[in-house]
Amino acid sequence: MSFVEIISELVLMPLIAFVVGLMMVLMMRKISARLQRRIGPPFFQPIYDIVKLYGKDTQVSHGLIHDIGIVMAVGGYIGAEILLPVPGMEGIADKGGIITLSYFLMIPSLGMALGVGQCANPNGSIGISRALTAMLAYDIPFIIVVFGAAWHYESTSLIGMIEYQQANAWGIIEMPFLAIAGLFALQGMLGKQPFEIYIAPAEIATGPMVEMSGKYMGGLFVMQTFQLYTAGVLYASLFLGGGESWLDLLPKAFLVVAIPMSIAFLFPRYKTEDLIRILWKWPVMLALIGLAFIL
Amino acid sequence: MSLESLNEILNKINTIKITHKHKRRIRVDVKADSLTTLLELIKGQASFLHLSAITCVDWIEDNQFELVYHVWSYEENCLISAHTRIDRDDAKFVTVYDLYKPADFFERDIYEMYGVFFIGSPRMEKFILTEWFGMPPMRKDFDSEAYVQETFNWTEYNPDWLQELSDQGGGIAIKPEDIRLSGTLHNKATHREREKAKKEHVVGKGWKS
Amino acid sequence: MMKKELKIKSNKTNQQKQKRTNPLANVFDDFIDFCQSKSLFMLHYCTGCGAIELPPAMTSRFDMERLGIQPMVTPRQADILLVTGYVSVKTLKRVILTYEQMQAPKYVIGICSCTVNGGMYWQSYATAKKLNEYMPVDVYIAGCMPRPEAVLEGLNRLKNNIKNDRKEQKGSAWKDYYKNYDYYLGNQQNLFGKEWQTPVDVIAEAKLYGLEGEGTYGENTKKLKMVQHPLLPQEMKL
Amino acid sequence: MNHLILLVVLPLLSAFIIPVVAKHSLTISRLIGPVVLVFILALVVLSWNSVGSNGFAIFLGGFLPPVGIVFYIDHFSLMLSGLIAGMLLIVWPWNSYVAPRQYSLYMLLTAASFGLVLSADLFNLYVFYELLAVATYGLIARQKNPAAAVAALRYLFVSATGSAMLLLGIAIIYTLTGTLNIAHLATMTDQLHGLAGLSAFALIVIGAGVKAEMFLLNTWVPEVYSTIETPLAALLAGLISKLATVLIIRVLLMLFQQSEVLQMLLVVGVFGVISGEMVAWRAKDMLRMLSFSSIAQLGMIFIAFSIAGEVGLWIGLAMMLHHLLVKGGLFLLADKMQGSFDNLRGYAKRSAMAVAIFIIFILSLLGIPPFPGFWIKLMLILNLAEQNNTLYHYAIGFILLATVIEAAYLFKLVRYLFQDEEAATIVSTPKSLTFWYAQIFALVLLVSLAFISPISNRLKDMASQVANPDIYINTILPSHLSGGNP
Amino acid sequence: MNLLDQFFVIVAVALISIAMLRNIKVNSIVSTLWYVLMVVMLARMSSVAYNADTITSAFSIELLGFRMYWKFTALSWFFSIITVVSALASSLFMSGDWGKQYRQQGGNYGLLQLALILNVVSMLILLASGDLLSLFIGWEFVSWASFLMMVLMPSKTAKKAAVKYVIYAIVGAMALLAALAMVYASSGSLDFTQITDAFIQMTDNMKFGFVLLFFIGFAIKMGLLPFHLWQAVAYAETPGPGAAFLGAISSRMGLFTILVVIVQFIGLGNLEEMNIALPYLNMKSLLAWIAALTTIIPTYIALQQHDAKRLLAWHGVGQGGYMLLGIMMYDSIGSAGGLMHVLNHASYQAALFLTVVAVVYRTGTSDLNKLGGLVTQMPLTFLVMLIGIIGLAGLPPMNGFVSKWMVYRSLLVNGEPLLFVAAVLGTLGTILSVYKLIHNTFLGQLRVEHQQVREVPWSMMVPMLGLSVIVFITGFMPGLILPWIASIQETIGLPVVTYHLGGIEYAKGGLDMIWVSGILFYGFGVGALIFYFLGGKAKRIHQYDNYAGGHFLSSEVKYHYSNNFYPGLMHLIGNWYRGSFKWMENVIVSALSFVSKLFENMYRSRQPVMLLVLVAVVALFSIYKNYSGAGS
Repeated sequence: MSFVEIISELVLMPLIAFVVGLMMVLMMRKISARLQRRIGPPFFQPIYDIVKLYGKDTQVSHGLIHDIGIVMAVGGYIGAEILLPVPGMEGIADKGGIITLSYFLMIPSLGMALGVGQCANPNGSIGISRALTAMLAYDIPFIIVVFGAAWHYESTSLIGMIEYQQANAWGIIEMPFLAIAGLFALQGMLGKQPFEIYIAPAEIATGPMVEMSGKYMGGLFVMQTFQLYTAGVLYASLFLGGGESWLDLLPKAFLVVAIPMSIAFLFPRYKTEDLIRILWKWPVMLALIGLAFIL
Repeated sequence: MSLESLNEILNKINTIKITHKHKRRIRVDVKADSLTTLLELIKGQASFLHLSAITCVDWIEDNQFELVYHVWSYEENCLISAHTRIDRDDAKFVTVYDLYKPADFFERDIYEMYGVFFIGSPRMEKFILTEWFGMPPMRKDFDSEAYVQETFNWTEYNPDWLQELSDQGGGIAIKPEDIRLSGTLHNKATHREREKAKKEHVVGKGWKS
Repeated sequence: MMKKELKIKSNKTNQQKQKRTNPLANVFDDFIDFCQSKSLFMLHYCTGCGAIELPPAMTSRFDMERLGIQPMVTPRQADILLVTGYVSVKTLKRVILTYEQMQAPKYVIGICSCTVNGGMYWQSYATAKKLNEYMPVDVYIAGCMPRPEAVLEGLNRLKNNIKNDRKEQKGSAWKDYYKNYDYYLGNQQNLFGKEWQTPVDVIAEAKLYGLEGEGTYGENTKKLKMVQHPLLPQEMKL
Repeated sequence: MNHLILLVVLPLLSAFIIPVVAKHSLTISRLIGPVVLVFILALVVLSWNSVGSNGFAIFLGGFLPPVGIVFYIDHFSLMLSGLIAGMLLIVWPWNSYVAPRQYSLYMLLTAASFGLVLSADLFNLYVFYELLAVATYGLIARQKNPAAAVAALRYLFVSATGSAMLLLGIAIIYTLTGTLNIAHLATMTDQLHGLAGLSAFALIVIGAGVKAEMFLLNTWVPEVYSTIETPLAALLAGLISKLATVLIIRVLLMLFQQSEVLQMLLVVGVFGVISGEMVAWRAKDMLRMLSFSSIAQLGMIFIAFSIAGEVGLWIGLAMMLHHLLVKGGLFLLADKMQGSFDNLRGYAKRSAMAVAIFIIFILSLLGIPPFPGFWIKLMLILNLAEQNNTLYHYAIGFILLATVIEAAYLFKLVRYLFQDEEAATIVSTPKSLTFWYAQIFALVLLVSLAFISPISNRLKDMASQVANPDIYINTILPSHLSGGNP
Repeated sequence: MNLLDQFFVIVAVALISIAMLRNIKVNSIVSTLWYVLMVVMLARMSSVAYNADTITSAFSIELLGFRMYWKFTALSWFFSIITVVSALASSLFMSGDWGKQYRQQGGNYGLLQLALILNVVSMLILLASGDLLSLFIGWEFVSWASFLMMVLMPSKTAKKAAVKYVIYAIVGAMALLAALAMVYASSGSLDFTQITDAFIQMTDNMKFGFVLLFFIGFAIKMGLLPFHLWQAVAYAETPGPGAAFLGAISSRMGLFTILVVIVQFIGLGNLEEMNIALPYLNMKSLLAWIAALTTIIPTYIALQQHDAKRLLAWHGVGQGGYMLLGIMMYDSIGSAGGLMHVLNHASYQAALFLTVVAVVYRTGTSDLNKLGGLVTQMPLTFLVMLIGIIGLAGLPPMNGFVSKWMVYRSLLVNGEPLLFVAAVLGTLGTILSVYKLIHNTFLGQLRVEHQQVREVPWSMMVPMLGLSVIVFITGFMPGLILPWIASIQETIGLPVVTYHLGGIEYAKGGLDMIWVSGILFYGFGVGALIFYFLGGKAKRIHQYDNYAGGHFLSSEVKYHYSNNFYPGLMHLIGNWYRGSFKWMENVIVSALSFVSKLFENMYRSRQPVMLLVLVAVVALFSIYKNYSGAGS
């Protein structure tokens, strides 16, 4: 791998993720608007939001850790994007595997949790407490799914998994149960209804975001773009055969994100304990059945 | 419990005046010193366990405050309203907190709104009007309007279209006595007359609890 | 609580924002202004009955989101403070705190007549009358209550103000709060007493962002200094 | 070599002389006992080397066995004699002004102990056993504590019944064989290995087991030990119980060395261990705890002896010595640290030394390396494991379980000792002689650590002497009776 | 005199000199120097670690027919270096101001140092043991040395916990003794090599007993399920740095012995052949399941704790499970992960304990409900704790990630989905609980009484920072440690791992920590660029300037969320905390006390004579019965 390649991957991969993520955010809001029979935001609304937030004249910081939290949240995702193989750019991604990636995805949460903690706002802490609890809930099915996929593809490298699928059949065909369980986990991972108790705007004032202003909030918006992108591409790589080209990958990724979004806005939200209960019951059961089929 | 026996209990108070407004509403007028006795009697002997409210009426002409204790019985489904009057200048009364715990809030409220001090009530302090240091606002000698005039400014809103409208003789017809709004339309004479009619009282000053 | 006629010392707020010499920077500023006008997060402080007109404005009938306006729940995230209805003295304190906790550029919209001059509560001793005595108000939407169309009209006007900020010298009312802090503080003190203060250090903010004006300091801020609890942030100590 | 007869004679004499002398001079009467004991101790030490590896016999009055009274002396009995003398010196009531009668009781006890160790004749053994019992009745009954009187009565009843059974057993043996000389009996063991012989053995074991704190026969132990004064308890627990054990062992080794009998001993030992430790676990005061623990230790010794052959014997001997040292030391220490656990709260602050010694003792008792107790327990367990009988393997489990329980209660006490609350209702006793002795015991224990190998070799030698009936028979019996063996 | 002998002489002299010195300053300096010297000596012996050599001490003891000798293998060396370095950190930590405060509060500083060195010495004796007997003796030394450390705390709970520990330790020792007896019974010797022979000769049932006895003995020390109850409280209730030392390494002695006895000499292959019930469950997988449950249950008990020390101590118990789990996978990568986790865990656990002790030093409490917002007052301590919790939670780029990654990878390769889920469940619980730790201590609102708290002095800071540097460096370049691991695997007969400086080479997905860390730091760098160069400057504000729904915050308003940090989770799983193991413990105690009551009643019997007679009659009758039966 040449130096130029490395540099281009390092720069391009997060950038692409950001742009695609912006579109996914737009899509998400459009879906919600359409489902509510609204027109929804204009095309550039996600950019307006982010530019506006970064362009705020004043913003408050509760201390260094508050800042570092945002840096970790965004930076962790940027790292994760690099580890996520996409068509044409899989050089660096080869250095990590699915395990590394799933641990990478915890770093933004940890960073955000630290930053929110420093804000000294109990609403934020409650939000973090719920978010971590939710993580505990959706990670169990997710990890079974990851295990099943890795076992089935006989590889922990995402590239290897994609290659396997492109050579054989898509994961969703060979492992339908795991794929459905993965969708459940995805819903939780994206923190969308019915699993968005940790945001709970009316109750705990958007939880972790309560003290975020200006570019802090902007950072979180950027993080959201990355989050959607990661979810879409990761799921597509695990079950939908990744993509040989961008034209192949992007529709899959958008589709993957669109499914939870369409479901999300039809639901109210679960309480924390119900959230755990439901995520530990159905997806885990499905995942275990799926696992039993492939083992 | 029959009505007779209730009457019997109530009649144990010497100076009582009982008015049956309805089979479920009894008005009782007692002297101030026998009110607590009455409440004790009806709570202890006639199951009037629930103090619904304490209200206060300012009888400024008589220079008296009227305190009304509304006591409800769940067994009789009957409300007794015990009326009593206290001196307005020396507005103090004894608390019924020992009999009815909720009296705490009602008494605080009355203290704040009328300035009636309840001796022995656990928390005679600010309740809702935390920044209010003037006269208790529900007293009849407190002129809210005057207070507002002296405290707040008004938004001047005299747009051209309104001016035009009134020049054309249009607009909304407002009777002179109803024109009380601030600024240009304010009828100061009316206000002054009213002020004279009331007792001399400087709003927000000289009043102490 | 005697009425005091406080005067705004300098009313030059709008003239102060000058065009930058670098044309590129100018374009950049314009772009940000544009985005700001296109993306407004509002905090609706439901003080009174006017709040009932917001749900129709937000939902499918009028759909605020197509204008880029979204509801937000904390002042930190919000750009617009919607004061929807009468403001009692006690509420006013919270409104002020909330306003101070918002991050600039921030805009206030007073909805209903009550925020203009007390509305139907005009003679109530407990209701504040003129909201812009206590904080700079960008737009008043009068009416009891104003229809959602009126609300949207108000919001649109605000958007235009923001967009044309530099050109038409509008939409920067929030700077007034820093530049004439003494005036607003004086009014607040009149109403709430001498001990009045919020945990927000407005003066330090003005200093940090260069928003000080002639009216930032005055006798009222001096009074404030005497009663104020320390508000220095905790810094890392080694 | 016949001067070793003085071991029995001198104390016996002095026991009778003391009251007489006391009428003239109290001081002299008080001195007689210690002097005699020191003399005996010296005698034992001096004659150690002259006793060969085969031991020798003293025929009293020139009558030869099986008719005459015979004392058999080897290293084992000499060691026990030395221990008796030393132990008595230690528990001798130096400080307290007691009646001369008590001195004579002590001397009587001494004489009986020596006799028990040395006699090679069942009847003599019985006589000395009774003498011992009588002396102990007296000593216990002389306690000022009223509870001690009750305990003594209980002890008297049990012990007397036991003695009766012992006598019955001996009588049966005499009826069967017509002789009571152990060596002589040992030559005709086949006559004893029948229903009657075994019954006799059972009776003897039960009789002696009373004093040896054998399971089910030891119901007197806690009452007595926890009420009498601690030096005496140290004597009883440390020494007398061992003497009774020795009696059983002698009879066992010489006459009834059969695997069933050994297994019976094992079972009794296991029950002793378990019951002792368990009840000690419930104990709420020091002396009671120690006495139950002592029962358990005796059980352990029985388990050791139940291993056939020299190995079991030398481990048992080592255990006996260790127990003598440790339990004796603990009882001596308990003189200072008496009473219920509550009274001992925060004792570590009052006397760190005492607590340190206490911990050393209990660590050794539990068998924590590198203390001597560990090596003994290790050898016991390893040798039990080597047996081909599952019963022995189960015994390991019980021993280990008992050790855990032992640790539980001992360290519960340690926790009390280190608790920093203000309690200390009992007045701290002045530095007493017993405490010094306890320190010396601890020192001996620690020093012995460096000599584990020589000590164990000595014990092995001793064991091989004791375990070999032929030596015994050949030494005691005239050759015509010993069945022609050389 | 070879290097090992020299090393032991140094250790002995260190022990004596530390025991003699009473002056706090001299003692601190001397003890620190000794530990440094020990590290140097170990470094000189590094051929053991790199080339899988063995150094046998010239010193040996012949006793009662046993020969005890001592030797150093790669395994011993690995554990020794961890021991000595943790001791160095703890000793350094306590040598300055902490020691002074400890003394002022009535503690005996000299005794604490002595206890520390005693622990080190006894551990080294154990680690160097050359046969089963010396292993047992070293084992007991370790137990009692840590007991000494535990009783130094004056609190009642500490004493209770220590006594509980003693009982557990004795149970373990006794199990071990029984296993020793089994070895001896079959071979008459206590050499390590006899274990294998003895094992092969045994019947199936005996094999189970044998392995279980050894395992119980070792598991108790390591706090594996179901013997986990003693450890956390006992370690938490130990004076400051002592807790750090014990928490870091003491219980890992159990793992060492498991490695020596069960892995090296009994052999995991043999365990695999011991089927228990189904073809799925053999002895090895049973142990693996025990390990997996050990990762889960104590971790979730830790989640419930509100005392920082206990929380960490419970995690110490839980992390032990990962080590065993990795080793039980019986492949190169899993066992390497398990072994490496020992070092990793020691480094971050010591660092974490020290930070908690530092917080206690300044604030006087480790109650998580009474702390908060200390990050501005003690930023470096916060940094160390942050690094520590990232390590403990097993997130990149700290070393905890590397070892956990290997364990996961191995579970994946071996196709153990349930174990994998169990391990992940443990990790998730750890993340939840460590966030609670750092949040409640350092983040959130600063309490009024802690406004004047300052950073701890450098004497305490240096060891903490040193440890966190180890946590990072070994995470960034695991290849520094992996040669040692490879030698160990060679020594104890496990498949040897292939490594490079950045991590592991493995078919279909290895790990290169240099790349991973590089990407992460690149991400952070870009994040920082975005954050600091886009957008205006931020204003630092006071913590009372905070959104509270319009409420005015002041020092009277407690605006902090710490008690019952995960209510939703506890609402669901709170009922699952039934204290079953405590209940089992109580059941055993009650059963014993019932039996003992029976015996006691026997001893209290009113009719001792009748009992005696009864015994005699029964005895005689049974003899009669036997004989008549035999006769007929």
